[in-house]
Amino acid sequence: MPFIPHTEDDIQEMLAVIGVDSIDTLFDEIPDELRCDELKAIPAGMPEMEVSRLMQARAREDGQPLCFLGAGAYDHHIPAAVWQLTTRGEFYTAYTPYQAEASQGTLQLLYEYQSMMTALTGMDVSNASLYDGASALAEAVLMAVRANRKSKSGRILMPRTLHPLYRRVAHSIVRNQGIELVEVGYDGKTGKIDTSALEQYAGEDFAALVIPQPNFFGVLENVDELTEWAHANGMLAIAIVNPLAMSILKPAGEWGEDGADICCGEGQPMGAPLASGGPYFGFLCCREKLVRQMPGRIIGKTVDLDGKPGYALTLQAREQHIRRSKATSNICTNQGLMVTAATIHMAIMGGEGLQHMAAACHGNTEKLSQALCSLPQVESVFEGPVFHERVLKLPLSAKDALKALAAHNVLGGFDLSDDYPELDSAILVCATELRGEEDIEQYRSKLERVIAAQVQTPCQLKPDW
Amino acid sequence: MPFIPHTEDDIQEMLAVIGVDSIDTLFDEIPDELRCDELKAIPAGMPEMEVSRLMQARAREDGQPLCFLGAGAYDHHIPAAVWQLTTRGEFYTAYTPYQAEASQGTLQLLYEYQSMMTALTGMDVSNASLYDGASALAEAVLMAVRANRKSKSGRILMPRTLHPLYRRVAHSIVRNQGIELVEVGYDGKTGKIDTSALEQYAGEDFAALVIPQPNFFGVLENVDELTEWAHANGMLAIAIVNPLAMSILKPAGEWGEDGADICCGEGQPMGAPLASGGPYFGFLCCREKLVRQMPGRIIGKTVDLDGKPGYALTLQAREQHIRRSKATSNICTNQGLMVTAATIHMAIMGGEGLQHMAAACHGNTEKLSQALCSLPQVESVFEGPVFHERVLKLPLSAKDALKALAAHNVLGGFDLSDDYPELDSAILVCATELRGEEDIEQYRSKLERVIAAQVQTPCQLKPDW
Amino acid sequence: MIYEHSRTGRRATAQTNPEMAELSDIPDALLRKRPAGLPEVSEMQAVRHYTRLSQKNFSIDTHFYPLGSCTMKYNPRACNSLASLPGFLSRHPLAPDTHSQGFMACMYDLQETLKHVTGMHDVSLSPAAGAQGEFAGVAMIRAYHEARGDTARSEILVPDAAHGTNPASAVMCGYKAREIPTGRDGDIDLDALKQALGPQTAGIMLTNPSTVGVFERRIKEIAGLVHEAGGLLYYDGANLNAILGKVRPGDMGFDVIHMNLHKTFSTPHGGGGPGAGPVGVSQRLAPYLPVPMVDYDGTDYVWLTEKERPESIGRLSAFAGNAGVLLRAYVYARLLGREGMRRVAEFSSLNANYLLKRLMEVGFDAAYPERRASHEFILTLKKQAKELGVNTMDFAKRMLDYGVHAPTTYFPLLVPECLLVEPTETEAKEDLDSFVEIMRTIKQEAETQPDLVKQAPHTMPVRRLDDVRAARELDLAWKGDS
Amino acid sequence: MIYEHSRTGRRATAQTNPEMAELSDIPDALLRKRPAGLPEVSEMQAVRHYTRLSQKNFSIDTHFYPLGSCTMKYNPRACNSLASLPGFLSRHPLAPDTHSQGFMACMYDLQETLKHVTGMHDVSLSPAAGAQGEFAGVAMIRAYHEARGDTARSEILVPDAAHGTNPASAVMCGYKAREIPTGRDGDIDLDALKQALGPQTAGIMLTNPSTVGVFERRIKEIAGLVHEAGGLLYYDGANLNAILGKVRPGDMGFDVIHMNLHKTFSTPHGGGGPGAGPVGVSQRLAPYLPVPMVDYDGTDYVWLTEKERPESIGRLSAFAGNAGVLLRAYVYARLLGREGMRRVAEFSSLNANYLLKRLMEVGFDAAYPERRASHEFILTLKKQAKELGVNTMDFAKRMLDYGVHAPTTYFPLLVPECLLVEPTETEAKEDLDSFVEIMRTIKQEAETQPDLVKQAPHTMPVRRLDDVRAARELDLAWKGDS
Ligand SMILES: Cc1ncc(COP(=O)(O)O)c(C=O)c1O
Ligand SMILES: Cc1ncc(COP(=O)(O)O)c(C=O)c1O
Repeated sequence: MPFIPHTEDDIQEMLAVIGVDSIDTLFDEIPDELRCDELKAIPAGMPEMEVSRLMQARAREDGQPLCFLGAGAYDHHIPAAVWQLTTRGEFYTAYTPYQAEASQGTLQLLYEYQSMMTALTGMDVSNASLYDGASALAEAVLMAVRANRKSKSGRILMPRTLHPLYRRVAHSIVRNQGIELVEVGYDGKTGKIDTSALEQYAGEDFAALVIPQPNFFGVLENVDELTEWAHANGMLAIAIVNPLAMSILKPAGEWGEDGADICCGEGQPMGAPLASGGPYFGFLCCREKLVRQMPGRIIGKTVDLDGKPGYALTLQAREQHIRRSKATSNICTNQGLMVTAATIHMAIMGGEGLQHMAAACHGNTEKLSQALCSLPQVESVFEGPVFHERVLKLPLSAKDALKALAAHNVLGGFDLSDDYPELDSAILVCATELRGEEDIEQYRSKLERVIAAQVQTPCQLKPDW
Repeated sequence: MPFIPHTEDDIQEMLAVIGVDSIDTLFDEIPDELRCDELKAIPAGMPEMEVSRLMQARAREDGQPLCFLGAGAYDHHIPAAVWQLTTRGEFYTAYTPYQAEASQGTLQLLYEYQSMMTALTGMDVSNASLYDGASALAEAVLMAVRANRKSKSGRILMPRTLHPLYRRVAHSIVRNQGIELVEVGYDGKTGKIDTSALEQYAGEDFAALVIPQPNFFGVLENVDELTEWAHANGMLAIAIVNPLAMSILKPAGEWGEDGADICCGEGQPMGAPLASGGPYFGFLCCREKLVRQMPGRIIGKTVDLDGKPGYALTLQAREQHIRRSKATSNICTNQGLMVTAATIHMAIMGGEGLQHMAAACHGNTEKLSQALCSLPQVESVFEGPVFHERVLKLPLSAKDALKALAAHNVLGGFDLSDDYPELDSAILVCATELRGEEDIEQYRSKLERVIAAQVQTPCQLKPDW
Repeated sequence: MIYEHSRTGRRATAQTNPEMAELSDIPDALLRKRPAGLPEVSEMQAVRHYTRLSQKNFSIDTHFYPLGSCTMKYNPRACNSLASLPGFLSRHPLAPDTHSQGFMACMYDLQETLKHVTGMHDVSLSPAAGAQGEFAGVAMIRAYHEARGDTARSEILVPDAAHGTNPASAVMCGYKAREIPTGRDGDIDLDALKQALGPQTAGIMLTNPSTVGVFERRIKEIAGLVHEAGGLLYYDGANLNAILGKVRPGDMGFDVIHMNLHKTFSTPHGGGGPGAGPVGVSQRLAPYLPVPMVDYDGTDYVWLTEKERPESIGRLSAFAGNAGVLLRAYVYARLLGREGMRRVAEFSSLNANYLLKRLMEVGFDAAYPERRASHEFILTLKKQAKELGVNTMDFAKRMLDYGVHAPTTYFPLLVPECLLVEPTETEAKEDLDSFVEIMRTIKQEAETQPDLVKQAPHTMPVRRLDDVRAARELDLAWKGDS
Repeated sequence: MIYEHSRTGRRATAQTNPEMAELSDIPDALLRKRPAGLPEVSEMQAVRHYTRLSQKNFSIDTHFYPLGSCTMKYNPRACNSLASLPGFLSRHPLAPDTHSQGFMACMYDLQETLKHVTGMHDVSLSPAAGAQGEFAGVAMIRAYHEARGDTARSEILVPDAAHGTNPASAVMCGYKAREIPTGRDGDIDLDALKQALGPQTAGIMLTNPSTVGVFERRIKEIAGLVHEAGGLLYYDGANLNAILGKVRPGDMGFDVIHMNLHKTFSTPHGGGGPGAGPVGVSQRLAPYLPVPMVDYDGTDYVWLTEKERPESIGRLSAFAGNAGVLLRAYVYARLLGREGMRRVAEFSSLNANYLLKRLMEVGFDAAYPERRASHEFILTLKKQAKELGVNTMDFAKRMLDYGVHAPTTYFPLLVPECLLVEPTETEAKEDLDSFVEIMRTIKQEAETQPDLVKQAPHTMPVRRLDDVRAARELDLAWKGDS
């Protein structure tokens, strides 16, 4: 019996101790009419060997296309040591460190994580993770509404330069509490938040302004001005940032005069493989004075009976298991293992290593953009500096181009036409540090063929790997 | 500087303590004319990211053909837990347990390994590994020559039913000590050791007879008779066995009246991936009275100062680091990590699990043999039972057939024509538990095409994966 | 602390090129002025530090871990290696369907398996954990009422024994959470329930077996009452392990359910997560399921998103939830198959009932002695706390010295001095017996040398920690040597 | 003991089908009568048992491990993952060349790198460890003399400081091993060497830097003398780490060399192995190299076997040696590159010389105080043993309590009460400093409370073990509960 260690003798002895004569009797408090028969629709068990075969075949089926797709999930190098350590049983199979004395490994690691995240973002405190970047944004919004005592409206300014999926997630999560996300447009030339659009809300009651850096178009926002503007108008500034970018860009805690109040984002670039979208982790940092409004686990350093330093869950009175319906959030299980990987990732890369990685992404994306823009009628849509993504306009529909590229086993980027119809035939491309010159040249030449072929024949839809 | 933690400050402080002003000065005892310049022919360093890319490309290049090749290395299922545990740093990066108190993990595991190997082979004692099956055979031969005090000849009877590569290795290793390996032929009908050929040596001075089970042809030898014959003629019986087969076959320790004296073999089927031939490990077991002639590390159970059980290297007076030129062998570093994997493998599979695996190999090979023999002019060469390999005769040259199959991405077996010219056009095939009915059908149909095509066109040589 | 190994200028990894690419096109005002204060250590120092740190943890792979309500059972290693196959790890979440059929097939199969094993009509895999599943479930209840124009319903009922996430999730969905007391026999107080039900009732959140470790026997009656009042029933699947393949929430009358795959489907707990909290619904709630979901059109697997499912409560994560966790659960489901699932319930119940009986024999008090245990049970150490001054926390800490992780303490809140014990089906009888011995020993110690227990643990990397100081003198991040 | 978790009928893994295939065609007489006495445990029990067992080890990943002569440095984790790529793990050793070009390219490149870094003419990768490399090397020396008809040569010279494998390997090749004393300055006693040389001399085996941790300064002179006498020079590459990229054995005049890739090229030691011991030779020995080797014909990589190399000493393992170890070494070589290799020598020497100096400052005696240390050095605790009755073994055991693995003790044999200390280049200055502190502390303890040291260790899973009993009352395998 897979994973069940009971021998026939064990079973008999145990039943005798309990005083019943069959295992089934243990279910005798369950009304008979509720009991189900064998669930024929569920397949029979298979040994590991056969499941391996199945999964290997399926994993192979998806190929390993050359990826220039970013849009919130980035293909980065992860040092081999990261996951060899992260999957050690002691990390992998422990749970939330409720018994601090028997969980100092996880606790200290989380404290180190909090230290690294505050260093990276320039904020005072960090929690120990939320589910992902998008839900972290939703939690940041809820937190801002609670924290901004001067604001009563439950309204938030949410720029369209923010990831469309993030905006949808935030909406799904906060709308039930009657919170309204008011969209702010972008400047068609620069791809940044449209400051005149913003200005129309000056003086109105909003709990916060959300400021992405870089924004969804890859473009760098004028974060100092935006933060100042939010503060001047009685709003909190919620930064939503790429943590890798933070290694080279001005940290959220230093934006404007006083810095952002809350900083959140997607942790995936720090050691999480693409893996179909998860598990990743959301991070959330804030000013010390807001810490009691922060959702999620927080680890504090303290001392034991002998005065020796140790680590423990702290400020638990914010959490659902203590505060129940008055908790700052319902989150319980978080993304601990991903944070374990991220912490080890940051430690191995080092601050300088992350800077190099970030700079390489920036450089490669510029090279990619130049290479593609050398093709006829391909051009960059927004002017000004980006981090590691760029919006390019194509001479054919984005959908057709991306399909045709996929048939050549190249993931060419993100189709912007659904979320930004005004940008029709534009795609968002990304070249991380992993996409070298050869890869870029491959993309360029494939796109050249696709553009050349477009008028002649409809594109081939099946992949060719 | 990859892997070198020194900062510029560290270096300066250290040089100051030493009292030199450059690192180069530390090499000042080396005659100047010997110092070399930059070794231009060696490539410059590459970051992990780039080496990964290179290695991934190379690994992909070799494809993953469908493997019916055995001949000493077998494609078995390995439980996922085995290598996840084996590569834990504490096993992976420790060395020979010279400081027993700080190495109880490795030591106890090795003691468990010795226990499992003696259980499997029916012998009294086991060492903690040798390099591989072939060199273990050479060590067994040397050991037999030392141990058989009645024999002076330094001669060993070595059947041709033994793996030809093993015979070559044994020869390379023992010949320098003037030991002679005398070959004994096989019965063309049964594929077993030719007992009449053997009989001609009855009464002569040989230190030992080597008895393979199964033999290289997959065939099961009459081990009881052979062991009896060896003992009756004053020879030791050296068993060389497949450890997986031992889970279902009569163990070497029970062959004949008194059992084999020495039992060795290749440990690869116990948890080692094919991996181009290594690292695997050789095992060596023997009767207790021969233990002082045994080469290699041996772990003993003992007690500590408080009488608590513990484990330590023992009988070290046999070894090179104590006995130097009088040691039983020169072996020092052995194959510890492979034995770690094997021990965990055996523990997870369990005795019954190994039996099931062994029986599945047997069954699949019989199915394969039937499927292939259903093709015209394909036939099994030897009668009688096998473990998990069989010799089949083909209607075209073995070389051509295997090449053509490889072009279809099937490794069809081992070409016997070089080592056994008398078996021209015969191949040795193997289907482990991993080769299911679909795989067998693929082989059959590919071979059918190959046979059909043979007269028309020369076979295509490039693989088609 | 990793920072203690850090030195300026140390750069002993082989990860990146020694030269850094240009950033000159980015205006200075947008760049960092000082490097972020991250550690600069050698790769070996990092490996050594985190390897040693890991050794300070208790975990399933090292210790018996009977943490009630959390289902700390063996996490098969095959799930990890198969979910980590390069093809799966490198798949971009927005990859086109042509490059996703293998992954989507797994997701589709998993949806189907979860549907069948819970008896629900439809399943969405996207919630990232149980609590997010709860949120999704309650949001669907809300969407359902709203779609019917029934907007007056403002309350979600939760038993006082419920997990804290239940009321917290209700509130996140804009509801008031109203508590229903638990009866003395562990079942819900039916009269109180009847009184609480009304036109303001949006629904009720129940766990069955409940968090007090017994099966709610009158579940059908409860379902009838709630439905009659116009409310819906939410099933908190945290305890699904107890009944997997034996009874199905759908058959009990639940309208919506979440499953904690990190419990019942044995994906690793990872020191706090990630988990996965798929939701299943009855037919009438199906339109509201969170997106994305996977469908099969007879030839290909396809995504169902906001477009195809306009009534959906929407999206809870940017992509498709914790995909890697879902893959692990899928592998587990295939390894077990239908027989294996049923055995999970059978042997987790066998272990719990046996352990409870043995612990009662050595003198511990069950909170509900007259009831069958489900896959877990509650002891109350009220007597020991009163008579010996040794409380549940002391017992828990002392257990660590004996090499077992403590059961859940002080939850559920209604049972004083409680220990919620969940041995799970993957523990062997001899390990349960040794736990009984440990409990017996600690009890003896509490009687003869109470301070030994009250000062415990004695053998951990640290002694008992000062939680009050942790909360009062907040130290939440390393600020450099001070 | 894993056997203590075993129960008849327990079968809690998901590895195999519950039904067993038929064996009815195999005669009974050839079958096992009783099942082999292997453990029957649950998968979780195995995982838990071996996880916990592993935690009882010191290792590089957890502790400073300055085991002299063994080069216990950081083993980059990338080497493990890249050598474990599915394509490499699943390649059958007898796969045709069409399915082997990727693997063979790595082997070829590695041969080339090793040739260049040692200054030899040709390299064969096949020996499985240093000792097998020695065997191959001496066998080649023998083959060379035999090919010239020079069959009277019967002796191999080895310094008294040589590693035990050197004389043992000579004997395995049918030679007598004759010892040459080491001079007081650590270099070989040249007069003794001259006396020993003669027509019976087949060759000499040297390590340089030698096992006493110093560079043999008159190596050119020695090479001249040996060659003049008609002998060849063998280089034991165990200490190559000290000179990598700085001096090359080929340039010193050596005819044949082995390299311990598990030392200098940082493949893991695995609790005792596997290693790899490639051999390099000068042109005149090239024909005798063990097979197989890899060649490149301009388009494809091809194997060189007995057929192409008829004068080869033959084959030392059934296939191509420890391929997986060779792949790891290859990855390491690519990560380091030529600059990195040179840095290995530089920083391992810097660490050794610094540590020696610091230890001398706190009162320890160097065996060769007037010499530069190479990458390792020898302390002699003669004084402590005599004056305090605390010997090297006691110091070594006490170090374990302080969380460092002991250096090599009592080797080389010629230095009384010796500790052979090899810090390696991957340790940071602060870790060397803390080792000095530990040594200073133990010395103080030895002076003030010698029993504390003599009874050490005190904090390990076991106290000092009874080695005599281990050898006398042999217990080499579990025989069931007794
Ligand atoms: C009864 C119960 N409900 C809900 C939850 C919340 O699930 P999660 O932690 O996955 O969010 C838990 C988890 O501990 C639980 O035990
Ligand atoms: C100086 C010296 N020579 C030879 C060897 C033997 O090498 P191996 O253990 O790889 O067989 C060693 C290994 O410890 C050594 O230190």
